[in-house]
Amino acid sequence: MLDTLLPILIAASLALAVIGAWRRVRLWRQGRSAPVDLLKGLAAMPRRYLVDLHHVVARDKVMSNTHVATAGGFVAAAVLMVLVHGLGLAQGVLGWALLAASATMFAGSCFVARRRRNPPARLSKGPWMRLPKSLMAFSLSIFAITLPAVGLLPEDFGSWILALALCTVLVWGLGEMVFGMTWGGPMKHAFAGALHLAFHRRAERFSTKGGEGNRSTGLKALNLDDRDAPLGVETPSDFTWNQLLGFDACVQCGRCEAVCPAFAAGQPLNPKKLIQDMVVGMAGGSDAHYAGSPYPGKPVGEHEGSADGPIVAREGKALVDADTLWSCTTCRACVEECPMMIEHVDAIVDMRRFLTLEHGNTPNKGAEVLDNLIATDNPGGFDPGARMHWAADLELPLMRDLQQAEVLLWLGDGAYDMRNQRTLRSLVKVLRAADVDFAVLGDEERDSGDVARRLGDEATFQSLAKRNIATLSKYRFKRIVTCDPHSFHVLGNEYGELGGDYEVRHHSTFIAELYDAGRLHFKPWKGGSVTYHDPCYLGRYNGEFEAPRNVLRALGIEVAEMERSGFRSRCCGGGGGAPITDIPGKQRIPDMRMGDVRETGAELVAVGCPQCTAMLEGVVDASAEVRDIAELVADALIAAPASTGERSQTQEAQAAEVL
Amino acid sequence: MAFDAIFQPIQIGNLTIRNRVVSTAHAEVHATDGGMTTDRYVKYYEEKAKGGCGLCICGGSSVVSIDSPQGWWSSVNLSTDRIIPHFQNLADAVHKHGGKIMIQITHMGRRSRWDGFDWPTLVSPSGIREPVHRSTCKTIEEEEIWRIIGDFAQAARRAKEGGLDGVELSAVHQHLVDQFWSPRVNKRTDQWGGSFENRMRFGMEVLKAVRAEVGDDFVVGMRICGDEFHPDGLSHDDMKQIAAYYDATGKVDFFGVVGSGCDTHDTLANVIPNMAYPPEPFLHLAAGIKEVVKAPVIHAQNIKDPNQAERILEGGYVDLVGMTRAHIADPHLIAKIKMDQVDQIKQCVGANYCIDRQYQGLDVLCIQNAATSREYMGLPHIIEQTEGKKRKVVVVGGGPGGMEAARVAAERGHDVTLFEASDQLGGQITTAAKAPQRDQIAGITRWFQLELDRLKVDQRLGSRADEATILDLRPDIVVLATGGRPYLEQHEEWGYSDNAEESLVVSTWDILNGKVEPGKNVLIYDALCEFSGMSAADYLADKGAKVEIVTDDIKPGAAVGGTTFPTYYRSLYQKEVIMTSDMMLHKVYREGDSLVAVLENEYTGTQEERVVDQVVVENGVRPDEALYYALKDRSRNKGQVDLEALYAIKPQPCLSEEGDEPLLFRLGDCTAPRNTHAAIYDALRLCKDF
Amino acid sequence: MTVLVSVGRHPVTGRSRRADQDARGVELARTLPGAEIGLLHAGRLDEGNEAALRGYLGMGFDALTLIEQPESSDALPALAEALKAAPPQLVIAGERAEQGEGSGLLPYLLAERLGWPLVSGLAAVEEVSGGVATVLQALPRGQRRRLKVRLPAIVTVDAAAPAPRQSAFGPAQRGRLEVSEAPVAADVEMAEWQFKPARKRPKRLKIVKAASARDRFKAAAAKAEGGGGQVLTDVTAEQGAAAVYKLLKEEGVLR
Amino acid sequence: MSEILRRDPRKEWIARNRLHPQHLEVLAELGGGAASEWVGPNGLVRRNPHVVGFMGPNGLKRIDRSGVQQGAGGGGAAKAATQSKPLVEIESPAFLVAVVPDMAGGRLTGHDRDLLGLARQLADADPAAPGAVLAVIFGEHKEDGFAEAGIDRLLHLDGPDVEGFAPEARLGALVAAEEAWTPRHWLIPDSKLGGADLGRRLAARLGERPATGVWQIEASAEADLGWSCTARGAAGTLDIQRSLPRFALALAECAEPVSDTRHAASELTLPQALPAQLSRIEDLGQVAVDPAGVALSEAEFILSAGNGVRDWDGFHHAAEVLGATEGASRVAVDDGFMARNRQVGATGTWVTARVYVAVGISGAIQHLQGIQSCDKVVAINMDPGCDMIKRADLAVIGDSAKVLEALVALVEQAREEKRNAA
Repeated sequence: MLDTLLPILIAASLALAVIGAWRRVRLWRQGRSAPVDLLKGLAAMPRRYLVDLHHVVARDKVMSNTHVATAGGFVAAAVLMVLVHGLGLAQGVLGWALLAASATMFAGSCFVARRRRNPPARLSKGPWMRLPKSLMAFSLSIFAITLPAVGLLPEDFGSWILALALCTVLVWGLGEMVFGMTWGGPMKHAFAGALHLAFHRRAERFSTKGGEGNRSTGLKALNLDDRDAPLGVETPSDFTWNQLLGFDACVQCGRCEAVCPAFAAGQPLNPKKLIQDMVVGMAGGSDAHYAGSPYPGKPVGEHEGSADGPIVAREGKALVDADTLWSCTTCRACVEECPMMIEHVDAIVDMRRFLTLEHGNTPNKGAEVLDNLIATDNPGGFDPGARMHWAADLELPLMRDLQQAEVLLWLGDGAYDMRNQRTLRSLVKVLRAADVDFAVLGDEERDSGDVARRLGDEATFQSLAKRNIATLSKYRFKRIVTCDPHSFHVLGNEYGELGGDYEVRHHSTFIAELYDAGRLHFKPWKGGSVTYHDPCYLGRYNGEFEAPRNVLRALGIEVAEMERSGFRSRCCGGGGGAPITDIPGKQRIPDMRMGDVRETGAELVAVGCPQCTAMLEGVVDASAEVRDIAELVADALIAAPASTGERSQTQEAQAAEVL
Repeated sequence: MAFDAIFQPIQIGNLTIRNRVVSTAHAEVHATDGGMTTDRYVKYYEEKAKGGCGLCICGGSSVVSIDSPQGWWSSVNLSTDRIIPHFQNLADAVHKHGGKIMIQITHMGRRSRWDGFDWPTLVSPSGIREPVHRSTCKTIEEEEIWRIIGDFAQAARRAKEGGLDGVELSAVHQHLVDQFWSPRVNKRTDQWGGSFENRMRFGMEVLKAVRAEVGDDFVVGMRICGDEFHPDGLSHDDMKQIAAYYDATGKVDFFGVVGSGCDTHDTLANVIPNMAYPPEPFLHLAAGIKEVVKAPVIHAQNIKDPNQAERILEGGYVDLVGMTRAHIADPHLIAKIKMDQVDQIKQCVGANYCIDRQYQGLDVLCIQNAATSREYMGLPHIIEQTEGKKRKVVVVGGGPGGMEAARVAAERGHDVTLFEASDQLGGQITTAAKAPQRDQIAGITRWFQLELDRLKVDQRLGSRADEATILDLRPDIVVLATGGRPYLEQHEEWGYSDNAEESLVVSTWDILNGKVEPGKNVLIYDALCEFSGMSAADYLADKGAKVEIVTDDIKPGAAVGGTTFPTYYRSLYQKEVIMTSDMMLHKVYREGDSLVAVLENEYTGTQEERVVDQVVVENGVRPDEALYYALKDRSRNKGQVDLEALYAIKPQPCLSEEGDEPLLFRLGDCTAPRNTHAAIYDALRLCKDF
Repeated sequence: MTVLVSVGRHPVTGRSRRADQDARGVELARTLPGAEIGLLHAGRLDEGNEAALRGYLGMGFDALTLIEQPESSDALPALAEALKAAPPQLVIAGERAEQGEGSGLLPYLLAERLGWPLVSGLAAVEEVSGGVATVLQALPRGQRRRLKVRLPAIVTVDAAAPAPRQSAFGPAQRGRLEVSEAPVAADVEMAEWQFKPARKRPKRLKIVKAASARDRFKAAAAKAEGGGGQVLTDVTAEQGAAAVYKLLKEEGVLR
Repeated sequence: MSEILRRDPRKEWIARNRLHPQHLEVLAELGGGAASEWVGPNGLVRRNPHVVGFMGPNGLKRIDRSGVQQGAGGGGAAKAATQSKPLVEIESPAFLVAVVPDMAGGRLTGHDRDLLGLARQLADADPAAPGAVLAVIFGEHKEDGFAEAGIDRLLHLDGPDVEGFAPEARLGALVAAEEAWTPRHWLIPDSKLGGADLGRRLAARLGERPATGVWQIEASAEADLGWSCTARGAAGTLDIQRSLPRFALALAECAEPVSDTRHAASELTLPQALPAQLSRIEDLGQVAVDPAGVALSEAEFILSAGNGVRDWDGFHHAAEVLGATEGASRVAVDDGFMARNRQVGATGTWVTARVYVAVGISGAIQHLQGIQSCDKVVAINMDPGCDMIKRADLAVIGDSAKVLEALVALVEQAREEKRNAA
């Protein structure tokens, strides 16, 4: 009986799966077109899955092995099942292989089950709770069904009742694993995920045989010249189809949730829920069935949307509230952590773009900052002619005068901020000590456009960027050095699309290079214990984790690392315009970060970003002093030993003070 | 961006000044060796530049000619090329920190003394005597005029060759240039006097000669008066005319404006307004000058606070503010603004200890900052944390010495407990601040209070420490700064008794602290002639008492400095306080409800009496030594201070010796009664190495 | 209702922008429920002006009526004609222009021509119903006065009115500038005036007019004293409070 | 009192003769009751230096050691010779300069006085044909210094029609004044207190183009009225030089206020009663605002706390009930009771309140400097001798907490009564 039933079942479920897949694809196809090389993507998919995805998954060894066993077992079992039971090719190794595959899968599903016994808060519940049972049902029933096929049990073992029972279990398993894969359900992730990897919007993130992928963190430009082109994302269908596909790939593992600083601070954002809401919107309906942690302070079930309905309502509720989108610090912790390599930040900025460019609804100080950027080219509304006031006594060489220099020192808007001026002065002191041929743009410099872009004001970003690019194109220089990772990121990763390609160095990288080249000499560190805070836009955005640590090491500092450091560093709360939009939460992100610092017992936290400095210094009753790497280096400078040649007198005569 | 106006750079001539804050010219009294700038001089200005000051104009009344003697105030001598290398040191030290430095150059004419150094014949347009220095002079001759004009040009050249950024021609304080300007002193009828143009001629020729010598790319400014406040002197309108006249030449790069003339004791006090004056009292004069000139205008005089400075600059009244005493009190003023530490700025209180020393030919020191002017000795403005072990330090006494000791020890990173018997910090400063016009001196305490709170010093107020409480804390170091108490028992005839009911005399402390009700008809006997007696007199008169203040010294308030006694005199005369000198208090006795004070003339022995209802005696302070002797034998160092180490600003040797018993030091009035600065200096030099 | 809008000038950089008060006027109009709002501008159309005017469109408008006028012409006749042709209930304008003479006369002249009442310096329009508008007028020192004005009326907007909403790029780009023509009246008088950048005028310090040197000196160095005030000693707290209360009442600072 | 000194040589002789039995008696008589010098019981000379000297014929204190001259009232203060300013009367003016002061709070404002100064410049330019300054004021007022402010003629229009915000009624009155006297100049403060509005209405009604934002005038032969003016335009960024028209709206500090002369300030009345007008604008009165939202430097009513405040909750409560903006002395800020941005004084915020209530503030000189331009200062303090009391228009000596509590009770009671009445 099984012989007849099984092929039918398998064929039916496969057929249903195909129909489901078509429906799913239709859902995705609601999105806007996107240029993707489908065949190349499909060809690259296995590698992306096995190498890149697993690279992320493997950060959790147990889960990684579990997934390898379960997923590997399943894929093998499914294929073999079709061969063995669907086409009746049970002879020889195939049957045994199927037994082994289903056994492996079963072993994996036991681990899945164990994980589901007391699941951490980040995991979604609901249908996901039945997944281990479904996995077991599938693997066990396949195993059992295959036993007769390889002859371990008699062909007609048991009664028809047993066979029927087995089939029921198998139907359940097949239903979940095959039908559910395309019709919705936990296993959807496998189907959508595979295609998502194949058609990912940032193919450059993945490694190829030729080498490592890059971090590809720059936002993609909007076409503003086309008056009909939509500005950002209003409805789920305004996303590109592969973005929608990406949302659909989410496994709801909640790793993003676990690392999201806004979520931890009790601000109304949960990246996982956001992705799920996009899925709800794509298919239409309410979020009532969502079974994970809600947005802090926002009960589940009150929001609903459809593919062509607004994501954020002008008034009242729609799919997502605006404050959810404005809570994001764009720190990319979620993206970095996502095993499915979903691009949360792109999506959030896409939606912010619509709110800013179409609704004119950037919250709190957002509108003021953007107006300032438009009118004065800096977010504070300061006189553009006052940009160099801080350096009146430094006699900085101007590009306008020199036309060329080895290094263009990009100052950033920190030039207007007394705290950051100390960092800048330190950096100048260091550059002079190392005899670096540098110059600044002076009053010709404008805000890089970072904040405007993160706040969704692509128009202001592009206006600033284009004018900066025009200015930069007047001069010749080898590289840009800046102490602002945000400028670094924008200049290095986002100006390219607009025609400005530059080699940009964060000052820590540059200082490390100078030190390695023997151009800087330090006296030994005498202070207390030091920790280092990785700025998101330096670390996760640009992969620079080592240079700052190398500089600190050169100073004789042994960094007492925080638990969350490096690529897992916790954001200071200062990115993405978050301090400007200032969405309230239960606590402040910088306070939490200072808590991390306190745990290390460090008396000093070294930073490399004006935003981080400002945020961390803003913590009341902080246990540690906040100092930029440039300041530490400037303090430690000593003249070169006599053998390396004399320092020129003029250097000494320049303002030595950091104030 | 806060303090935008302060931090807006400004162009003076070809020079860019990084901010709008200036340390204006004052006599530092630091140049020695015939007027050469010294290491001390250089370090004094280097500290200001390091602290962020935009422009320093050094060398108040630095002379260009040998008949204007520099020795009285150890000012800088620009009459010889020998000064040039010294200037190079000075310029480098300031430029290194991004600051700019100019020097004031002048010929003081009659405004000096003739009885010393080269015994010069002082010169003046019309040979009229100068009252403040009691100096006489000759009527200057044409040849001398041209010689001095040439000297100005040479002096400017020396400043330029020495790498300084500019010179300021002094045409203020009744120096030779404004002696020619002022009809009060210039009675000439030749081409150098009489008409406006004639009176202007000397200054104009100086300006032309200087400009011709140094060229256009060197800053030449002028410091002028805003209103001489003399009926026969230059009024504000006159000064506007003069400023516009010189400005029109285009040869002046900036004007510094000082409100008030200063050739009488009374007007002199205006020039450096003490704590009795309102903030920026003469700003309207500087603003008036600014209205009529194109060159930037600098104005100092009672601008001490960053908010005040910002308000003035923002208002557009002047282009740069002089915060000169403010920088003496805290050379890191600008740095602290930039570091967002405005509350940590040690703010000048206008005690004028600095300038009143200068007028006696003594080096400029700050009443509340012992590190100022002592940078060259290694006394720090910023106390570094110790790298040695953290100690338990107990300080007893919350007066200036105790507060400084506690502050410095806490900055070193030690665990500090401060005991103060009364319920507030300040010690005698608190008493001093009770007098009319003297409340600002409490600013000294105010800063210490903020700092001690910031440094989390354990302050035990209202708590009189005894031997046991101190030793219970198991201190490593005990610093006693317990001060003293009024010394009224010196002469039995005064009838002092510890029993307040019986005592015939009360102390100025009793009066100022409100312990004793003011009488209706009061005699104050002041043996010291310092602040306390004058303050008590002012206080009592303010409360409506009839007051006579008597001293055996040459005049009441004789020991109060030249810029401070006039404000007392204004107030006391206005309140009809009688000031009697040359009489000592012989005896006090009771007669009915009244008291009779018997006074004896110092020079004849003649006695006379006063019938009053209250006799207040100021006879100085007697150290409070009880606690010291109780602890002395329990201490490792037997309370002894190694004077050689102390005077050399070196650590006390006993600090590096091991032992169980605490170290014991005492400082301030509980050792021997001196003044606020002495107590703070004692504390700083002793505690900076804890 | 109609909002009159003009081209503003940023106080720091001098770049063209929405005029602050006009933009607040638009915001005020937008906050009124159910209001049908038209934007009206009379002036020259060039690139800089267009960008600034589009700033108003970005506040959520499809179109703006622009009566094209050469520079330095008197916009009054053109605006008056336009308003007469299709009279709105309420005309909202800023108090003063940020460029040109900036005399703030235009609304008054319009009101006079149209014979409408005018209320100046509004912080808010609280209600429009039954042909009457209830408005809050901004007074110096942050004070407010409530007024009722019969419609049609012209109101001007103070800087204390709510800040204008953000101008959104999308609608600003898409919105239409509906250019219309009107007779041009040259401003002859203004042609004779001389314009210079404003000279900085510091606020007056103390006026010391005393003729004698001593008095000038005293006036400068004296501390601020009123002198001759009433001092109540030995009074109960209630009596003291009553005296203070009386003064506060007299001065009208209690509300 | 006669200025001629009367002498009694006999008494002077007794006064000189210490041994005369009537010596002390005569001294007492001559010296106004106190002798400056006599012999004590122990034979030592006793001196009372406070009574040395007497008032001489020139009103100056005089000391005659010879004893020849003695006078009444030894050591007394010089005669308070407040010479009143000269009165200028313009009987038949060649023309009128009309000024419409704001009269905020019922008194001439500083701005009003500047305008009156400007008006005098226009009126007094030609001594041969002097003009008169006419001030038109509306509603009840508390001003008693019209004469000193330089006003020759005063038109005071009173009544319910012109009280509060009544631009239409006031405009009617001004038009009537124009018709009655046709002043050569109209000067109106270009101020938010009312002048800016009223002046524009008047000019628009009369169809004359005014100069606005005027801050300077100069005589000019070319101009119709003989004057040119400088006015601010383009949001204060331009200076416009133009001839002075008949109507001018002038800024504060357009001229120095009148200080040397007194004027008649004689009352005028309109020849005809004003016709009743149907107002299209109704004033519903001022509205309570949140004082915390008003900038300290702008605030009209400040309750400021110092060292002497102990009950901080009570203080904050009082500020809330009174509707006052909170200020503080430096000490109160240093001690952490108030925020730094609340600090009043030359080193904090310079305030301009109409009423400044200083609670427990002794009045450091920098604080007094910062409240210089406050109209009315009230001090509540324990120490009757402190400088703030000397500055205050009204001072209450006592426990500030109790006074504030009683004040709060009074205000609440009054509000309750008003509510019940309504």
